[in-house]
Amino acid sequence: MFPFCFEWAWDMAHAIFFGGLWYAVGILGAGMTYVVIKSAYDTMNDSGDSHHH
Amino acid sequence: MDSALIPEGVKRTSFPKFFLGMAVVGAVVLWGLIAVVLIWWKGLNQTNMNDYYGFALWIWADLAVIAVGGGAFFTGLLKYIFKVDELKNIINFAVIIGVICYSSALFILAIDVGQPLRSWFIFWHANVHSMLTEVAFCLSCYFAVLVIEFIPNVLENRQLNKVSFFHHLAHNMHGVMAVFAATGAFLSFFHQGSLGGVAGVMYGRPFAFREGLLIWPWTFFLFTWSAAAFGPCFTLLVTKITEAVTGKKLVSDKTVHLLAKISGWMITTYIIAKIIDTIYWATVTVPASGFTFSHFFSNNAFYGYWILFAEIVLCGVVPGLLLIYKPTRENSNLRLLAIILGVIGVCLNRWVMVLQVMAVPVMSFDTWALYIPSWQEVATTILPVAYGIMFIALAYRYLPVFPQEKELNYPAQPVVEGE
Amino acid sequence: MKQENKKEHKFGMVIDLDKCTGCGSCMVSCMAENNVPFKEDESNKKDSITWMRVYKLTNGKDFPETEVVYMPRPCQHCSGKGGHGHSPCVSVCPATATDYGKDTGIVSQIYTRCFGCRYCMGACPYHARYFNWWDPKWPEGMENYLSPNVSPRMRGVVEKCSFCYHRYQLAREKAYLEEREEIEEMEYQTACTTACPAGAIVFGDLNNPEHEVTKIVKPDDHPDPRNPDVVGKSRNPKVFRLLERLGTNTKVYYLSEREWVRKAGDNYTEGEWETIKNHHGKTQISHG
Amino acid sequence: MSAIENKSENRSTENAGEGVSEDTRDDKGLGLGVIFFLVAFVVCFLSGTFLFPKLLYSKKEQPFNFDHALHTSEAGDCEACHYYREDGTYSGNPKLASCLDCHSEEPLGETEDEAIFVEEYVVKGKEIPWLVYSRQPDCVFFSHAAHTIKAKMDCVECHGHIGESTVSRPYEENRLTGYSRDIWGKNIFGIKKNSWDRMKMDDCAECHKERTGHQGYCFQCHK
Amino acid sequence: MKVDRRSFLGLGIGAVAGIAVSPVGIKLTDDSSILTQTTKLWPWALDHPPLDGAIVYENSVCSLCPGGCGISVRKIDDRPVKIEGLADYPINDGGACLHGMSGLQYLYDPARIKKPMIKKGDSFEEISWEDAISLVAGKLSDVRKSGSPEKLACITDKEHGSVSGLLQHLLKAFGSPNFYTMPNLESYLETVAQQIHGNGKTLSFDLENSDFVLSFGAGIIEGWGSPVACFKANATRKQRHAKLYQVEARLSNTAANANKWIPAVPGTEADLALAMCAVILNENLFNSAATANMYAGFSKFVSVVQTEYAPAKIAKITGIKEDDIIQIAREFATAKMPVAVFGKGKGDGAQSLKEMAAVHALNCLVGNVNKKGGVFVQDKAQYLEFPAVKMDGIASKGAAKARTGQYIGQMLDAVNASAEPVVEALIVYNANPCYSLHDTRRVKQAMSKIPFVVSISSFLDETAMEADIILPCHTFLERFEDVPSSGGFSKTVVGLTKPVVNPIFDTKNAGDCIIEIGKALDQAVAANFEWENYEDCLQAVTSSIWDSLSEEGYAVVSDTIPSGSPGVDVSFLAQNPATVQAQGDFNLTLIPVDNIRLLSGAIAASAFAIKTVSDTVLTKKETVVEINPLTVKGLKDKDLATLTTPMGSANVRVHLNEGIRPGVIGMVEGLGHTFDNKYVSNKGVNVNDLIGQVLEPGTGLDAAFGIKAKISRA
Repeated sequence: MFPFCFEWAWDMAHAIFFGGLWYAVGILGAGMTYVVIKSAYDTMNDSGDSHHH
Repeated sequence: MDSALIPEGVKRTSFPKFFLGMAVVGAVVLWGLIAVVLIWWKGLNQTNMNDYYGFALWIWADLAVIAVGGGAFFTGLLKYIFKVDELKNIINFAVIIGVICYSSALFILAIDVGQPLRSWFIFWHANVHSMLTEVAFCLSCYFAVLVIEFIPNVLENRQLNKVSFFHHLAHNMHGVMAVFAATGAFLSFFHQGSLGGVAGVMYGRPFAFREGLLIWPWTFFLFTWSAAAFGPCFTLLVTKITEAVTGKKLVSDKTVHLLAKISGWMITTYIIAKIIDTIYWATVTVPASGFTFSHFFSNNAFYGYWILFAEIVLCGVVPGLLLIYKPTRENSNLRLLAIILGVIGVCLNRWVMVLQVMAVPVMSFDTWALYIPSWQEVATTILPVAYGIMFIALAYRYLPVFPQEKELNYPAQPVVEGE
Repeated sequence: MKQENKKEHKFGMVIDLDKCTGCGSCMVSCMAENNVPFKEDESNKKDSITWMRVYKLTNGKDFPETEVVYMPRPCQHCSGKGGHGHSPCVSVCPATATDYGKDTGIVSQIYTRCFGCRYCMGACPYHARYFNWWDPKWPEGMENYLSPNVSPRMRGVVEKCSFCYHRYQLAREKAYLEEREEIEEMEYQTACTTACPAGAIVFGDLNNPEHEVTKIVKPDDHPDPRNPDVVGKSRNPKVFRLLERLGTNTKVYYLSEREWVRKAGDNYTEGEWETIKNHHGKTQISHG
Repeated sequence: MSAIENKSENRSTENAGEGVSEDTRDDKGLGLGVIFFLVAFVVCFLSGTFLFPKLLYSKKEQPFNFDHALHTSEAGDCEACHYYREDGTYSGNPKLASCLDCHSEEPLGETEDEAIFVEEYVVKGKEIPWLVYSRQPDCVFFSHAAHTIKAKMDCVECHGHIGESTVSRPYEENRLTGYSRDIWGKNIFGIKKNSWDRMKMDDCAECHKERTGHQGYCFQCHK
Repeated sequence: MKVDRRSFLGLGIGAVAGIAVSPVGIKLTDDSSILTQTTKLWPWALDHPPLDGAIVYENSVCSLCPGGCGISVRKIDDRPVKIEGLADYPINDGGACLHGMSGLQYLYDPARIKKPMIKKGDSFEEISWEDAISLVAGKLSDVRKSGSPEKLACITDKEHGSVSGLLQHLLKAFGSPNFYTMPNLESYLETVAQQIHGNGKTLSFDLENSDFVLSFGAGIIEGWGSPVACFKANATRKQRHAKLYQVEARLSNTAANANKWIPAVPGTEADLALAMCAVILNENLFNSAATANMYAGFSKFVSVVQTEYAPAKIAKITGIKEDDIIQIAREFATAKMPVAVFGKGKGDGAQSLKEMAAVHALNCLVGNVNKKGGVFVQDKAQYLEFPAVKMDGIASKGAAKARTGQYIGQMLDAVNASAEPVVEALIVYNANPCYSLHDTRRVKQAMSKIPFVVSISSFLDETAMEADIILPCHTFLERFEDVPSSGGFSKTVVGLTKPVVNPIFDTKNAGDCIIEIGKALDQAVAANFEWENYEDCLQAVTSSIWDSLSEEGYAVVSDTIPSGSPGVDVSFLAQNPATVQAQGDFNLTLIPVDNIRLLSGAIAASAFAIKTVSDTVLTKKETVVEINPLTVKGLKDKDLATLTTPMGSANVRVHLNEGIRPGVIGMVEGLGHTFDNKYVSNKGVNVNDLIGQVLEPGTGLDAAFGIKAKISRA
């Protein structure tokens, strides 16, 4: 799973598999981080103003 | 009692009645959990699996719930990437069904392994050449995507949404949902496919083995395709059931017809591919290793030719045609028939690709192996169904799942608070 | 590099089915050697762990033309399509709990790594892999006979024949001490081989032309022209492998004078056997 | 803040069963929250790092103290006691019989340890239950011959300088797994400075890869 | 300061974050997986994995069966971990059978007797060795004092060997002629040799060299004779291109491995053999030099055979075609080194003297006696030199009395028949008559009628359960013993069993038990037991070969072809004795089937051996019987059926199998044990419960080859 794992090898198979995997995980992580930070920012900026949709 | 939590402008059944219903389903869940405890405590000897049937009911259930849960990824793909806006009316529910299916699948895997405390080895010590590794990674990542897709819906709960942060979070998540949906579609493609690959790569098992493209056997693509094709059938079926139980119309006919039409075309194209695959397999792959087609079907009633007919014609070609032909598609009875057949069809396909694979003898002197699951297996397989019912009931009661519910059921009526 | 290759072994076995009496010595020797547990009811052979299993084959003819042959079946230690080490079970293991030792040709199984998904069992057409459905339990005191050279297994993991790899390890330790590079043929023999009272099992290095097993099998290292996945086909017309046509490339060979026995080793469509039966590895050995 | 304010306002109009804290008008709450966060973080991190290992490992004393340095000076090198058997297997810790090659019921020294040795073991003919710091799990096959004879490695590379020690440090046993702490590593983060600081599979693989070009196949080290 | 929700939130998140950044998570995850790798989690909780140590090999001899194979016991320090065949041992040369290799399971067998036990009511209580020996001695003294010392009887597995010798020594000194052995191949060989070649002779077969083996049901690879030696002979047979023809109603492993399977109707083997004799005589294929040696009843034999056993007539009885009979007889007679072998199955079941003699007549006719690849007629191996027994008056009187019966079956019948106890005390060693003899109810009844039964046994088996006192003895891994090789092997080899492990329980060598009993009896008897202990005795009585025994681990007593051609007396056959018929009048015949993976004698199969048994022999707790699909219409494979014989009925599973003669039901021997070992007992039925004893007229041998039976769906 990680380069320091016993099974890890710097070969094509690992590059493709984990390349794809970490890419996907990265997008999800980055996306969520962005959304959470933005929401926190938005929350700070609209204090007192609460409406639903 | 819980009226404050119920979405605005809709009616829900009384709490005691709801509670009673939940208790009944809860009892089934409890039964399943007892079986789970037994299996974890005493081991897999609580099942009727054996060395011939290393993969049995659970793996079928796993593959089946993932296949029918494919509606989530496919609907998401259509809604967020291909911008089929009409589907916004059903996307929430598709995601909820997806979450149920995928959490069930992960749960089944957790009881299915012999050493649950070590199951993280599949990630940590991953063998990237194994289809199962691909399944495990993509499955868990895609489950994360589903949860992400579900969170905004949860946050739209009347009380939660009052929290400003949650309100913004839901809003912002909607904003970038296309990115998540795209990632989900990518992951889903691979894990649906690799589940097909699980069987297809077993070149020691001529019933399952398929040639393919690069490292992926044809079953890889067929599984993805069939999940996309039949998944929406299941979404529609569960919608129909929910409508029947609640006595309300929850999704407009227009949306239903659209999804049914898409599903119909997907099924039809899939089944053509499946028929080609079967013919190629029967005439080229199988004889090359010395088998005849009849070897795999003729021995016993359990796996007779009927199962092939049922899977491909009855539950494949028929629903496909019913759903692409407008008059039959828009006839609610025939449509219901088609989606039921479709769901059975994809489940049968998964059944065959797991259990028949194990049953067919390969060595010339070996014998057919049949198996009957133990009650523990049955209980744990029913558990996700009961859990799914509870999940849907809770979601339906407390979350604004169906955007059309108000307009379809309470036209021009003043909004009444829950009783 | 060439030096490296020279040291590669390919341990294999040939079992003379005409000599085999079906006595079961190999099974018990294996169980005793490898700490295989036993339970109260072992009559359900589908959940009974016997790394070495003796199958009984019949020619399917009516009385009194009936004939029977016994076929001992250890793990076949497949070298996979084209002999590259992608045996059916190894490539599917998600947690790398089994691998193909390119230095020995032996398929390993690491119990402490295995988490019991059983994919390998599904992938193996020989049913050579067994799952520990139960906790291994020995009657009081009997655990005293367990050998330290083979780990006892816990429930929930898969196990299988290892070609008594620990015996290879012990032989090598001795060779190290005596500062020898190589071990002798007889220094490493599996427990089933040494136990067989009929001498039906011959074990050795298929890469070593001096070894008896190689002399009997005469493996053809060139791909079978009819099926490029198949390598190591025997040039001996009496020798066959189980399910050879699938391209698993097993390293356990079988020997029989009887044609029906040889035919039972694989599947053939109608009439196919007649055209295939005399086809053996015939490619010339190329020197270079 | 607004969220909470909204909440409490709503609370007054609806009797929702949501657990909202009694006091919500404390604007310094966040600051306090941060302090609590930091304190909890530091406490938990430190206890996870320093207290946790103490709880996880039990310390066991050896049957009696063994002075390696003294013995090597008296008996010669390591091989005097830790030798190869004729079949190439490694003897590991010597049996009582080996000790009796030099020792007898007459104490050789005046230490308390010598007294324990004689009274408890020599006289009673009992094997000494040494706790082996470097004992690998049962699933491991380790060939001493392959390492010290074939690969000509030095004992110290794996065992450290135990041969020069004069006291037997306590044996630390993992309460969960029963394994010696020396396997997972002294350092709870698994950081190692010397080749002998940690003996996990990755450490074997690292050395194998370095010296043989291949980290090895499973059966090379597993049984 | 007010502690509010945010504080708690901060606290919680901080704690979680702190723990997350610390090594706790990764360490516990890792340790939990390692926990599942260690034995700690297993319910049977080995404190430690199997201990490592120095690998040592110790050689000994297996005495589980009469085979007498050399074994090499691998030990880790003092702990035996594996038994293997001993290379270069004259009998088995490295090979071993599955029972020998399971030997360590007997050492720790749950059914082992850990201390001497005495029966109190229906259960046993532990007593001390001193009490046990003095109690036995007291009871035996009473028998002797009563003036009828012959009322002490003894049952053991074999006649040969020093422990059996000690028992005979004890009986003689005591004054009883009633020494019995269980049916065994060795005694059958002697009976046949005695009948045909005269007293003191025995037979053996040179299977290793013969080029044509005609076996009348002898399970050459089913455990007949010295099993591993036979396996080896069979394996080399293939290389020598020697033939094996197997006469047997069922396609046994031997039949399957043979060049020809001759599925004669069970019980007609004697007829078939005599018909072949007729062919050989008719066609002048006999060896005239050999027939010249036939001094008694030869001409009568010739006329009986030619008139009564004409192949055409016998073909109808045996179900073997006339042409085949003639053809096989010709092949046999014209082979270079033919040998005809008798002793159905493992050779230790019921046998008919007529059948054995008829088969041996074939050997005598073709003149392969005392020739390479033939049959050897030699003197019984006498390597034991027991001191002459000093008998007092009581002893002389008792010993001179007639035996209670010729064979064990008759003795038990006599016990059952008489209202008065004809046997007052019985010592059973290394025999399980309550399990192994036909009609076990009859045996148990006799046991219960005998006032005092002493069992010298390692296991609480069916017979030990019937005993009044049990003296637990060492297993073969804990004791010294001389093991003469079995009959049927062309060489006579005596092996020395040596203790390879200290006794696990409070047991003694059976020899020591007997010596101690002897010493504890009155002076007249005790005077005959002056050895210090069994080891001392063993050394003394084997002094002629002791050097070789103790140094090599074995001694070859004879390994050459006996010289001369012994006289042949065929008068027994010339009287045309009646062929034994199966008891009952059902349509089918139930025959016992010997399976190499099971044991039916004194020792039960081990857990390992049971594990190897096919599911077409044992399914769950049911014996599976073999039936030809033509035998009973309507029975399907795996059906549950009721099998009924005149002796009773049992529920069995059916295995439809083309490899058995129609009309015959094959049921395996060695199942249906009832003692306390869940891995071995309460599985299937004991075939001996269903088969009754049939005494052969004139010989008194139990010759029940089977029994009439019916079977129907349960």
